[in-house]
Amino acid sequence: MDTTSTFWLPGQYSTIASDVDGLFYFIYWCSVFLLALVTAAMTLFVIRYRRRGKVSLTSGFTHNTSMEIVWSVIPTIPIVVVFMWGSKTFIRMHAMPGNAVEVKVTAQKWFWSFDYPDGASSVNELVVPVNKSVKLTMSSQDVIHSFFVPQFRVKQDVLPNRYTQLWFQATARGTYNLYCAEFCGKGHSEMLGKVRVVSDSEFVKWADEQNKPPEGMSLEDFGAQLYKTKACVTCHSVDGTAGTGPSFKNVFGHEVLLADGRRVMADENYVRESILDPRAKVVNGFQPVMPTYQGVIKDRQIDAIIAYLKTLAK
Amino acid sequence: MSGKQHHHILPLSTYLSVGAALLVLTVITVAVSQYQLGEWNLIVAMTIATIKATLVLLFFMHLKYDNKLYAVAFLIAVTFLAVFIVLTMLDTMTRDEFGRGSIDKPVQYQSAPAHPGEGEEPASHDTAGHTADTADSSHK
Amino acid sequence: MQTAAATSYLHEPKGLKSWLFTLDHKRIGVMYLVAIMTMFLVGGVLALLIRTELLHPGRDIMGAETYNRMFTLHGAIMIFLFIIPSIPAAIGNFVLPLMIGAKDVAFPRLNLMSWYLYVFGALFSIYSIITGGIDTGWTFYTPYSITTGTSVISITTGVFILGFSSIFTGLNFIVTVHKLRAPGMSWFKMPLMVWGLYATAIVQVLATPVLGITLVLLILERLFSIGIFDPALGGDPVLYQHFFWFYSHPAVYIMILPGMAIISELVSTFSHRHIFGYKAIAFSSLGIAFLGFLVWGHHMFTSGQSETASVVFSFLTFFIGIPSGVKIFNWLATLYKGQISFKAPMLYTMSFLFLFTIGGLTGIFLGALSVDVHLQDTYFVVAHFHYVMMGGAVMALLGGIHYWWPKMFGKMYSEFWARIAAILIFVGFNMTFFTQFIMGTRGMPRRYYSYPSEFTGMHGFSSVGSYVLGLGFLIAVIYLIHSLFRGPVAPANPWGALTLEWQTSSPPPTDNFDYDPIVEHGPYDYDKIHVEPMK
Amino acid sequence: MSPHDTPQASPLAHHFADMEQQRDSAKLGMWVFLLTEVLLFGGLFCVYAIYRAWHPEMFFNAHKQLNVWMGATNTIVLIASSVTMALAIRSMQLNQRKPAVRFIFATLALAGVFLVIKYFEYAHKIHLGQLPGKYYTFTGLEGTNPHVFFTVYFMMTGLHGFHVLCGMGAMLWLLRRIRKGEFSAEYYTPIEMTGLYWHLVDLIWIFLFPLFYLIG
Ligand code: HEA
Ligand code: HEA
Ligand code: HEC
Ligand code: CUA
Ligand SMILES: [Cu+2]
Repeated sequence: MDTTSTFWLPGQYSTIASDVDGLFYFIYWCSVFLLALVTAAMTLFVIRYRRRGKVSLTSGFTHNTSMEIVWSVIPTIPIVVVFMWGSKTFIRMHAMPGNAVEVKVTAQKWFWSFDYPDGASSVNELVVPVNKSVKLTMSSQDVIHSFFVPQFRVKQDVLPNRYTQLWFQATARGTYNLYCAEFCGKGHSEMLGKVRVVSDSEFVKWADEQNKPPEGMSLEDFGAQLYKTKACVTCHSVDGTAGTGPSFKNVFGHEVLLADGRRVMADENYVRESILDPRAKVVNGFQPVMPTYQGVIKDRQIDAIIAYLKTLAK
Repeated sequence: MSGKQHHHILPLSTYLSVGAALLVLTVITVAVSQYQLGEWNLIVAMTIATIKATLVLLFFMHLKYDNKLYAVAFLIAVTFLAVFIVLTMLDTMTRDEFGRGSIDKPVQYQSAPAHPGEGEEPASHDTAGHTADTADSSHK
Repeated sequence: MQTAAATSYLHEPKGLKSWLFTLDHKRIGVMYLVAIMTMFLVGGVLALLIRTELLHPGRDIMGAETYNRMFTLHGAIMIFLFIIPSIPAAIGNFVLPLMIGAKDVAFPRLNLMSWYLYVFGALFSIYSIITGGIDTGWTFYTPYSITTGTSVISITTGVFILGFSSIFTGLNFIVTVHKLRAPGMSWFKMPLMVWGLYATAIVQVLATPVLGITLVLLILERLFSIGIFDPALGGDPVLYQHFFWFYSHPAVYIMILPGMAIISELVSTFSHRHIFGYKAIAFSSLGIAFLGFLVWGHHMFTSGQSETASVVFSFLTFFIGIPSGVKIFNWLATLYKGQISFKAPMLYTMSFLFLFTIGGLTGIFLGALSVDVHLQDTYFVVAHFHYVMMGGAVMALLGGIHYWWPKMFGKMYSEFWARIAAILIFVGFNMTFFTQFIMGTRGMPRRYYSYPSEFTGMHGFSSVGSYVLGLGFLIAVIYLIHSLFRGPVAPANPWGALTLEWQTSSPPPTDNFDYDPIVEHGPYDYDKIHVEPMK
Repeated sequence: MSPHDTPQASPLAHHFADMEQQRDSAKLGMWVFLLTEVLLFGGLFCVYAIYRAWHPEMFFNAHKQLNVWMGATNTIVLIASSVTMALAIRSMQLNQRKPAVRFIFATLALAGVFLVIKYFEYAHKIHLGQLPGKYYTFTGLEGTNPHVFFTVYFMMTGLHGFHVLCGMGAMLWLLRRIRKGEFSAEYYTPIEMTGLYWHLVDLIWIFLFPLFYLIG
């Protein structure tokens, strides 16, 4: 099925892949040639000049300057080619294209999250349009990770203290493996994701869907889905146990005691404010650590979350 | 293995005048540093320090009279130290200059956290909401 | 020649105490040999456990956390406790003074201290295993290493101590080579083994202190959060990588240069032929030692290092291929018109030539920027470094052990079993690691406890290969130990070699030579002098 | 010069041919050791260079917290101690044991003065909370990550101070051996080695002083 894959390398699905592979096979064939040369010479000599019986004085041919020069200089020629070729592609890999789909990548133990400019976001699944440059701006929440898609021949470490960038342009629709290639602890080998390359229209549709309930889904179900995909689940349970944040069970329509001693009614506006400006009203007994979702969660999605919270309140 | 050169005993005056030269250079370097000369502060201070170091090496440590091997060895060490610093700075000083977008700045941390132990939160980046789904166990 | 007489260094003086307080370089060498081989066994058993876990995706015999500890310890033990001290401290210690006709190394006390520091460092490392192991990978990258809950401090302290042990060996060798050569042993009459050890010693002395300060900074960072490498305090984790690789890249030449040094001896002795291009080989050792300091950034092409630096480091990296190639070609030319014998040491030499060429050439793949982006941190890298370390340095070590075994212990081992073991090791090695090249180029990342099922077949094959490898080593251990007790007595010069150590008895007397050695001919004058090897 | 000239049991070890070879070996060994010291400190110089280049204003502001006069005094103290050390060796070369002892004492005393001054500097810094990394609590400094300056400062001067202590230990050991009459104009290698070490300690300070106190 994978027509571009070879014995050594997986299929080529990005615009730079063929360039990388070209150099790979150039070095490969040079190496095969050199290895064959070395092995052949060795085998030939050890067989031809194997010891037969007693030893005797051997050849006094002990050095030859021109031979030394020849075998030092000749290999430098392919080496220079390899250096120039490799650097050229490398620079291409690092020169960011101007008109690219920009995605913010966040790595943490042990999953990837992707944020799109229009507010869509996803976890462990990067969805990108085919034949368009995609530029990733990446950072880590904890230790170093590394973004690696073999089929695209791209890899870049993701650092906790600054942004690193990477771009690629996928050349065919399909789903490709995404690995974490820098050791990051227990879940390192499970820090896998997918890159799903789709057509332009599918991409637009997908991004849209992230913001409104998919066809046929009720508002409540959409809220429940957002609860997971927007990571509310990290801090809020739905079964009444308090986590980093209060549980969502029996919040809506109930009175809430705030840290400053006020009591407020948890109505639509309160929930909305809690999401967009969490520090405005801090619940008693909790630290004000909830991030703001301003610009990340759209109005329509807040409606869905509210609808979902309603189902959790008795 | 070369002769009796180690019997070479320097006259008292040599040590005293080298010592005096070192003191004078110290005074000069302190004096110069009282003026703001921009770049030149660094250059002058390092030049004087290097001269002082050379005096110590040549006379106190006898490099001028001893086997040249020691001088060569010392120079090699300094060379490799220079290689280390220069090639490392080749990275640290040219990061993010090359074909990169502008957003790519180091995250600015507050000056050191005042409360030991508590300031460890990882840098918070531009927006929130990247913390999707902490998969305690939900990831395969 | 005299047989293993009571005057040999092995027998006189007697008693455990006489060994533990010995200042004799030969005894210290033997003590080192025992120590490093024990560590090799430990590291090798860990390797077999790793391979067993990787038989199938998912859990086979251990969980992810245990697996991470396994490969970290495997790497750390193999590098810091085995391969770095191996050839210089064990074999070098034994043969270097003999080869230059000296009675001992320049500072025998320092030499013994180096061994005790080694043991002390090893104890720290073992302590870290007992107190929960360590799961950072042998590279101890920050910030992982400052946040993980495992015993990072005790192992890094151990490695810090081992660093001093290594520095002392290097210092000792430099002075010994400069000052203690026998009359007539001019620089260009020294065996190439000595040149190789000398080049290695320079690297040890110049690079290891930087490892020391790096580890101190890392330990302080972990203990007190000093903010140099810790991103949470404005430190830079990539800076740590510079510090680490400034040592650890030159360190790979600490591993391979002595290996190449042994090969130079073996090629000449077993071809019974003057080494070809003596000066070229000698200077290429110095060349590799020097260039080795300029290329460390090739481990950081995808780390976020600046593009400018990456391009410069890539450029410099390729030049190491030239002096390495010079050695390979000169060894091949030595075989030409020789009289080649296929004794076990020669089998290891041929393994080395083949395997190191593969390992080195795959280093060129990794040095090429765009290709390394794809290959970095995949099994291709794992295969590369096992080809150079195991296929290069360890093969040379094994060759060296078999070559000097009669000199060290005065006994011959079974040539038949030695050849079987050498062949098994060669076959098993290629099965284990050649497969890993293919997995790597196809995208299998390293340090993975589990893996996508498409790799199951190749991982399984690799694991089976490692069992063959293990079997080869088992046989080697058995016949070598057997030879100590039952082996025939070795003559002074079983191989018909011309270097000085073969002129004294096997094993040598405590003062190395019963007479003041005088250098009358070059170490490789097989075109002028006739010495008949044993049998 | 033969080993028999020395009054005590011969200091010539069995594996050396003569005193000259032994002395040369010791000296070369010492120089090689000094190389490792250069690279050990070198790592910290590298840290200094990089962080200074990253945050020049911060380094400039922070360096003003150091007391130039204390630093300068210490520089002078160390230079003086280098002179006395060199003179101690010279006395021994001339076989003048008494002056040698006196010069070593002087060197020790100067090293002590150095450490006392360092102690007052440290105490002041600790008092103000100008400490490395997360222990940094001082608030009067502008610029990014001023705690890094103090990390580097304490690491480098601390390692240097540790070397001063080791040097003092070596001198005490020398004094003991001189007392026992082990040295003479023919054999004084340990004094010479300690001298080389001590000059290196001085040499490193010669760079530390301007880097921290004068230009930051
Ligand atoms: C004994 C140890 C040893 C040796 C000798 C080498 C030798 C070389 N290594 Fe290797 N290397 C390691 C041990 C070693 N390496 C280890 C342990 C790692 C991984 C560390 C980790 O991440 O855990 C590593 C990783 C590593 C990387 C980083 C990979 C990555 O993480 O992305 C690179 C990249 O450039 C590299 C390159 C080289 C090169 C160019 C050589 C050269 O010295 C090879 C020179 C030899 C030849 C080229 C062959 C013979 C020459 C000829 C036949 C002549 C003709 C050929 C030419 C002129 C090209 N090595
Ligand atoms: C010298 C270095 C060295 C050596 C010799 C080996 C030897 C072996 N290594 Fe090692 N390996 C490393 C250095 C080394 N390794 C390093 C540095 C890493 C990286 C760690 C990291 O990522 O942090 C690594 C990682 C590593 C991995 C990758 C783990 C991962 O990324 O997930 C694997 C997997 O297959 C592996 C396998 C093996 C095997 C099967 C052997 C076999 O060759 C072992 C065979 C040996 C034996 C079976 C022991 C037998 C010995 C005796 C019986 C004693 C002999 C005594 C006498 C002859 C007297 N190693
Ligand atoms: C980092 C943890 C964290 C995440 C992620 C998080 N929250 Fe919170 N949340 C908190 C904390 C802590 C509080 C209580 C303190 C406060 O009110 O700010 C809180 C309070 C709230 C409240 C008020 C609850 C009450 O009992 O009054 C609502 C509503 C809320 N969060 C909604 C959300 C939604 C919707 C999301 C996801 C889109 C989310 N939170 C994600 C930590 C988090
Ligand atoms: Cu994340 Cu590995
Ligand atoms: Cu390297």
